[in-house]
Amino acid sequence: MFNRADVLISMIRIEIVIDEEKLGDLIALLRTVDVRGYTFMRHGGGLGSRGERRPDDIALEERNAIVILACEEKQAERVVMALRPKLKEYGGMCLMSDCKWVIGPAASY
Amino acid sequence: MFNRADVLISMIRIEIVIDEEKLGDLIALLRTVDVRGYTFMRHGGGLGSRGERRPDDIALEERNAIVILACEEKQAERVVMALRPKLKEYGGMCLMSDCKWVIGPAASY
Amino acid sequence: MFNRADVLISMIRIEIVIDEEKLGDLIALLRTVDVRGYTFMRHGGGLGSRGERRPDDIALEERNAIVILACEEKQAERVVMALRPKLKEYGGMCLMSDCKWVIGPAASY
Amino acid sequence: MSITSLLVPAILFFALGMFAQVIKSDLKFPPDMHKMIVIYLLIGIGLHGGKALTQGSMGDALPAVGAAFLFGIGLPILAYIILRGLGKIDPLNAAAISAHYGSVSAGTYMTAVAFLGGIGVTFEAYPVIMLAIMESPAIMIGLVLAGYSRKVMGGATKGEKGMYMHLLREAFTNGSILLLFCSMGIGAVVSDPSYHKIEPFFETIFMGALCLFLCDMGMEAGKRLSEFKAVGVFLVCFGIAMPLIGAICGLMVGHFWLGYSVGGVTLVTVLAASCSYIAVPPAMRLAVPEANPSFYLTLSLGVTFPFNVVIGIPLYYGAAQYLAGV
Amino acid sequence: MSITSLLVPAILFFALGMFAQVIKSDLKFPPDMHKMIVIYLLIGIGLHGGKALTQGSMGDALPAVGAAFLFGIGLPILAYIILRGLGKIDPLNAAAISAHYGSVSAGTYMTAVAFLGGIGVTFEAYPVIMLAIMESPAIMIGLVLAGYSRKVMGGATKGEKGMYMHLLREAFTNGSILLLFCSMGIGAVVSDPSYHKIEPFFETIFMGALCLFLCDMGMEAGKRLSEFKAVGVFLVCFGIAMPLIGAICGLMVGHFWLGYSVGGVTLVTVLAASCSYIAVPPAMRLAVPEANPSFYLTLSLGVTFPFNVVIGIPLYYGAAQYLAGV
Amino acid sequence: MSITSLLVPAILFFALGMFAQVIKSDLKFPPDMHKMIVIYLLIGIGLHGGKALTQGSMGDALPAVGAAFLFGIGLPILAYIILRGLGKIDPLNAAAISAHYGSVSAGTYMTAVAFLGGIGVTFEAYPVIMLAIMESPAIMIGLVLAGYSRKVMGGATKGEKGMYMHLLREAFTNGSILLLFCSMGIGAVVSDPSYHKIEPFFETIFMGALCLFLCDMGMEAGKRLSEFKAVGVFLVCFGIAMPLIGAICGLMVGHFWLGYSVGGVTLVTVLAASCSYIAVPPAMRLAVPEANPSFYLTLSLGVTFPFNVVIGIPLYYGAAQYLAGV
Ligand SMILES: Nc1ncnc2c1ncn2[C@@H]1O[C@H](COP(=O)(O)O)[C@@H](O)[C@H]1O
Ligand SMILES: Nc1ncnc2c1ncn2[C@@H]1O[C@H](COP(=O)(O)O)[C@@H](O)[C@H]1O
Ligand SMILES: Nc1ncnc2c1ncn2[C@@H]1O[C@H](COP(=O)(O)O)[C@@H](O)[C@H]1O
Ligand code: NA
Ligand code: NA
Ligand code: NA
Repeated sequence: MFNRADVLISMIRIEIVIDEEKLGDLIALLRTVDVRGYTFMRHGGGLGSRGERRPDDIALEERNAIVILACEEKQAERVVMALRPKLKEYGGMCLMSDCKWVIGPAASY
Repeated sequence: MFNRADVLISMIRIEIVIDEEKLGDLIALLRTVDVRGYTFMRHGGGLGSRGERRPDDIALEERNAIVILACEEKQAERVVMALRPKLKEYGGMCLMSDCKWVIGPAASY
Repeated sequence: MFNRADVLISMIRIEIVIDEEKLGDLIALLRTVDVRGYTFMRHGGGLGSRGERRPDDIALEERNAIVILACEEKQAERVVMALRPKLKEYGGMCLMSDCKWVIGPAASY
Repeated sequence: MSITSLLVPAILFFALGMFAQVIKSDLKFPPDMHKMIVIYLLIGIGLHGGKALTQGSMGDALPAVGAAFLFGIGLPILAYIILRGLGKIDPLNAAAISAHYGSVSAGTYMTAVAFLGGIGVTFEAYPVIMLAIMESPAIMIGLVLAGYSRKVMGGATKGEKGMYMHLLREAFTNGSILLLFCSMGIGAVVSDPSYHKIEPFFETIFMGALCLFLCDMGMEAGKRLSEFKAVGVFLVCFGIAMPLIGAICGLMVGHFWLGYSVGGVTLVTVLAASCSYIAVPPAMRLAVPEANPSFYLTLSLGVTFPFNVVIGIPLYYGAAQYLAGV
Repeated sequence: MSITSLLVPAILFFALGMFAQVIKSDLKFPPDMHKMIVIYLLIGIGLHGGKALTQGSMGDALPAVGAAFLFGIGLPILAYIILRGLGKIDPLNAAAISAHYGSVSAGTYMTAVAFLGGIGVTFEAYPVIMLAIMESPAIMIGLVLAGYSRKVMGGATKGEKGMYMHLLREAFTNGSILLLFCSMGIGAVVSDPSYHKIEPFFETIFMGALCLFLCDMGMEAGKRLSEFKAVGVFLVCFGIAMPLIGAICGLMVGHFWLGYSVGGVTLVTVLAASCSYIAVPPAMRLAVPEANPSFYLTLSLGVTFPFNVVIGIPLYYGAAQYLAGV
Repeated sequence: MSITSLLVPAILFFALGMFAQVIKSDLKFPPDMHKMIVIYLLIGIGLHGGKALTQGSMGDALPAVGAAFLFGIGLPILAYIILRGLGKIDPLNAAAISAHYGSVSAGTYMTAVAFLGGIGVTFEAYPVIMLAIMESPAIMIGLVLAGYSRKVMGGATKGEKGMYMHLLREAFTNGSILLLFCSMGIGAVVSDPSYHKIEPFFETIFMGALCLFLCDMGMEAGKRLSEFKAVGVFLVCFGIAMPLIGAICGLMVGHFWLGYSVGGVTLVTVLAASCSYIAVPPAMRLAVPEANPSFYLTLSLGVTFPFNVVIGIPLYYGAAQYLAGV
């Protein structure tokens, strides 16, 4: 990756998959650790330990929400530590990876 | 990235983009290589070798599905090898990257 | 990550979050730097410097679009440099990370 | 009863939907369209039922309420015994499937109303109360059966109490049940002139909207056909036998106990013979996560619903006529 | 006015929606359903209003237009003074909230029409023009108030000109306003036989569709109840007091200036008392990004709308009767 | 034919949609709303057509079927020759565009029905059969033309057989075609009392729902205006000339061969003049992936459809009157 400190900042990208119904709780939780930016998509489906989840099923609609979060490493650690106990309860998935934030839009991380 | 083996497991994140109509086939294929978790979003659009794909176009609705899959490296190799011939037929895109699985929710990878 | 040059190509993955209304402008911009593939999802929500954005709110519907783009490093630099001034105006977020393109589908990057 | 009486538009649209699926047509209704039509239909039955009820006396409704509870509790137990005894189905799947058969299918009920309307047969107002009531006891009895199964299997029953309370709430706050009940209430209290203002929307065009709903249900049923193999011969047979058993109970109760007319007996029979796909599946998913949803969904949407719509309703009507000696 | 006159189906469905939310039911309408119903209802009012207007003379409509501008400009200024003076609300939030109270709520207007229809009261055709007009001046005055606030606060006003032009465009090209205006135009020009062909869809079933809309609005209002604490006691009181103040202005203007019948005065009052949740929120979000949307949305959807629908409309009708000496 | 006969609500709503787009309003209908209305309208035409057909003799329908095939095969070949000969359009784009002109637009047909209804002109039942039939041959002929083009260009034709079979299936299992055909079947077999129960939904409110559809189509057409430059002057002219050429064929066939009344001739003309945007675009996307979809979509939705709706229909009606010597 081209590496220019005036253009890119090293960051952590967190990606969470969770029941759509729990999205409100999750966001409230993120707020408690002062997260200043996140993006979510509703209406996802998937497979996990609790079996298949199908959005748009006529009789048994189950949906996942996907939350993407970019933040600095320190903050990422706080977020992950706060999330872990909740994820045990909610199920789903949480992934972390390195990324670069492209400087340009207002900083919201 | 903060590195604690009790919190994070190294994994591979696979991201596939494919025609929404082929999603069923793709999932069936993933099942044959014993994938135990995936997440999908329907209703995507995009541009690729076959031109633009527009969801919600009145006359020519074409949609992509995005599938995200976290698994261990061994499994990732199996998945990718199984997918490749099919992707030739289906078109689309398949990306791989390193990531960390946050221990917490039930293991479904 | 298993590393076989006949299967994987090193690439950059760019992820952009932007107001849904600006998606058309963004795509036009991407076209000017000869991007040959991208994927987008509409109907996202989130939090950022401009506050919360809620899709499906009855009175104040605000939506984000998420654009994912895989390309070679050279091209990534061009894309990012072209995007930055626009992102200042649009707000949102742009992340970059390393990834591998799985050889198989027609090359569209 | 001639063959043309079977040519009810609603049923033909169901067949159209199934046909489209069988020939692998790309016909598809937007998922939100389904939800919207269901909301509309539930309100429509509720309002109409509520209005009709005010013309009778409340006391006359009591036996119907009793019958609803009887079906809601008795039929799942019967189903559970059959599934466990004859089919050797594992206890938790048996519990989850059984719960569906104590409940009802509003879609089947409406198709029966369309069928009776098409041949000009009138009916009592009370079956609609049964429709509104029957979903809830079935959910609870499903949970009881699951708890019993777990005890028999020697599994953990920790957290069961919380689940009971949770599902009890669910059984009353479930959106569809609430909509049906409250619409009945609204239909009962509004004045006639007020009612006439909303009648064109909720009654006059109701039967047409029902056709769209059944077309969609036909596609759904057609989709589920492919899962017959996974579900197994026994369960598919059960999905046809159980409504027949329920129907016999319904005929007896409707004719001898409730003493309804041919139309009313047909509706009571349809209620006893039908099985839920609205409130019970999500409740069982929560209460019995170990059960395989594709079992109860395939039975409910792929076997029993189509059977009742295409064969059951005219059959039950014929039987009701026979009982009444017409 | 007896209690049964309050049992208007539309209002009962509003209550049903709120109730569902309060008991935490999972009842939910698809978001697109809401949009579709709004589109349908706006066209419906527009067509009907346009048709009705052709029966009167265009000159008689002028005072209504004048009153609409008066409300659209006067009420926000009044609201701003109250919010700043009594409530010590910060200037930009005060500006954004005020703009909403200069505008109108088509939902409240339609509920009032349903209410009057339910008790058989007729009304003039002109209030519908006011409905169509009032959203636009309120947007502009909101922007003026925000600009004034910024100047008072000594903040940057750079780029304001562009914003004025942008919002002026917005005020006329906003989808809902456009739909209402153009439908009025279409209603006014089409021939009677042509109109009769579309009447069943846009008029006959209108009142039923309105029930679905109000049920959804009830759920929305119920959802906003939980934000009362964040909004504060003063603002919640303001959300009830301001429509009453608007109503007094409306009664005066409707009765003494416009000289309308009881029905017409009620509608004018409802317009003056209601506050926007369609075109103004997005405009204020753009024009006053510093203001907290949860303030104006909670007031508009969670306080003033339910107050007007449940209490306001019959109250204003009673007051209109009193004024008319009926 | 006075100017007011052009003030058909459906056409005015089309204009409203286009106007909204031209002034860059944010008016937008939910995409699912479009799909739902299309489903509803197709079933509505189908049912009505099926019912009407049972009043005539099946033998009388045969010439209409013949004419449908003639148009479906002849018009695309004509279009292809024009595009290749006059326009020097590359062969594969020419093939894809041509296929669209052999097919029909249900939206244009319905607008014509609304137009005739508005001025009280009756018509035969047979054109609706042509509507149902014409989409399929055009798809096949499009594929034939593409195959021919590829051979001329010396390209690979491998896998063509499979594609033929695939599209042949598609031509009969396409959701819209299926819905139209099966609804015609249902309309033909149901008894009159049954039909009357669904009539309020599928007929009485049909013309109003059509307005919503056309408003959406107007927005779509408005959106496509911006692509005129990319498409080029020749193709835009072709998009107006080709329906006129088709119309002449339609007038001849309708008047001299089929011998229909003025209303019937108008409808046949509209069918011949209109071009598909439902089943043909996805088929051509599959069959001729090399062709640029923005060419055929802009022509179909941005040029020919608006031309037919706004200018074509009254013109064709006038011509039909002239031919009939009225
Ligand atoms: N390995 C995985 N990769 C991607 N998504 C996953 C994975 N495991 C679980 N998920 C997602 O998380 C949701 C809930 O998982 P679970 O709670 O394990 O059933 C699933 O429906 C998937 O959408
Ligand atoms: N380089 C890329 N980056 C992101 N998405 C891509 C890329 N190439 C293809 N896609 C996605 O894959 C879909 C199908 O690609 P194709 O089969 O090449 O037309 C496109 O519509 C895009 O959504
Ligand atoms: N740190 C972040 N992580 C993820 N998404 C973000 C982040 N910051 C901003 N966004 C997304 O970008 C959108 C616009 O951001 P903004 O322009 O800062 O309000 C937000 O609504 C989010 O969806
Ligand atoms: Na039952
Ligand atoms: Na006001
Ligand atoms: Na044609």
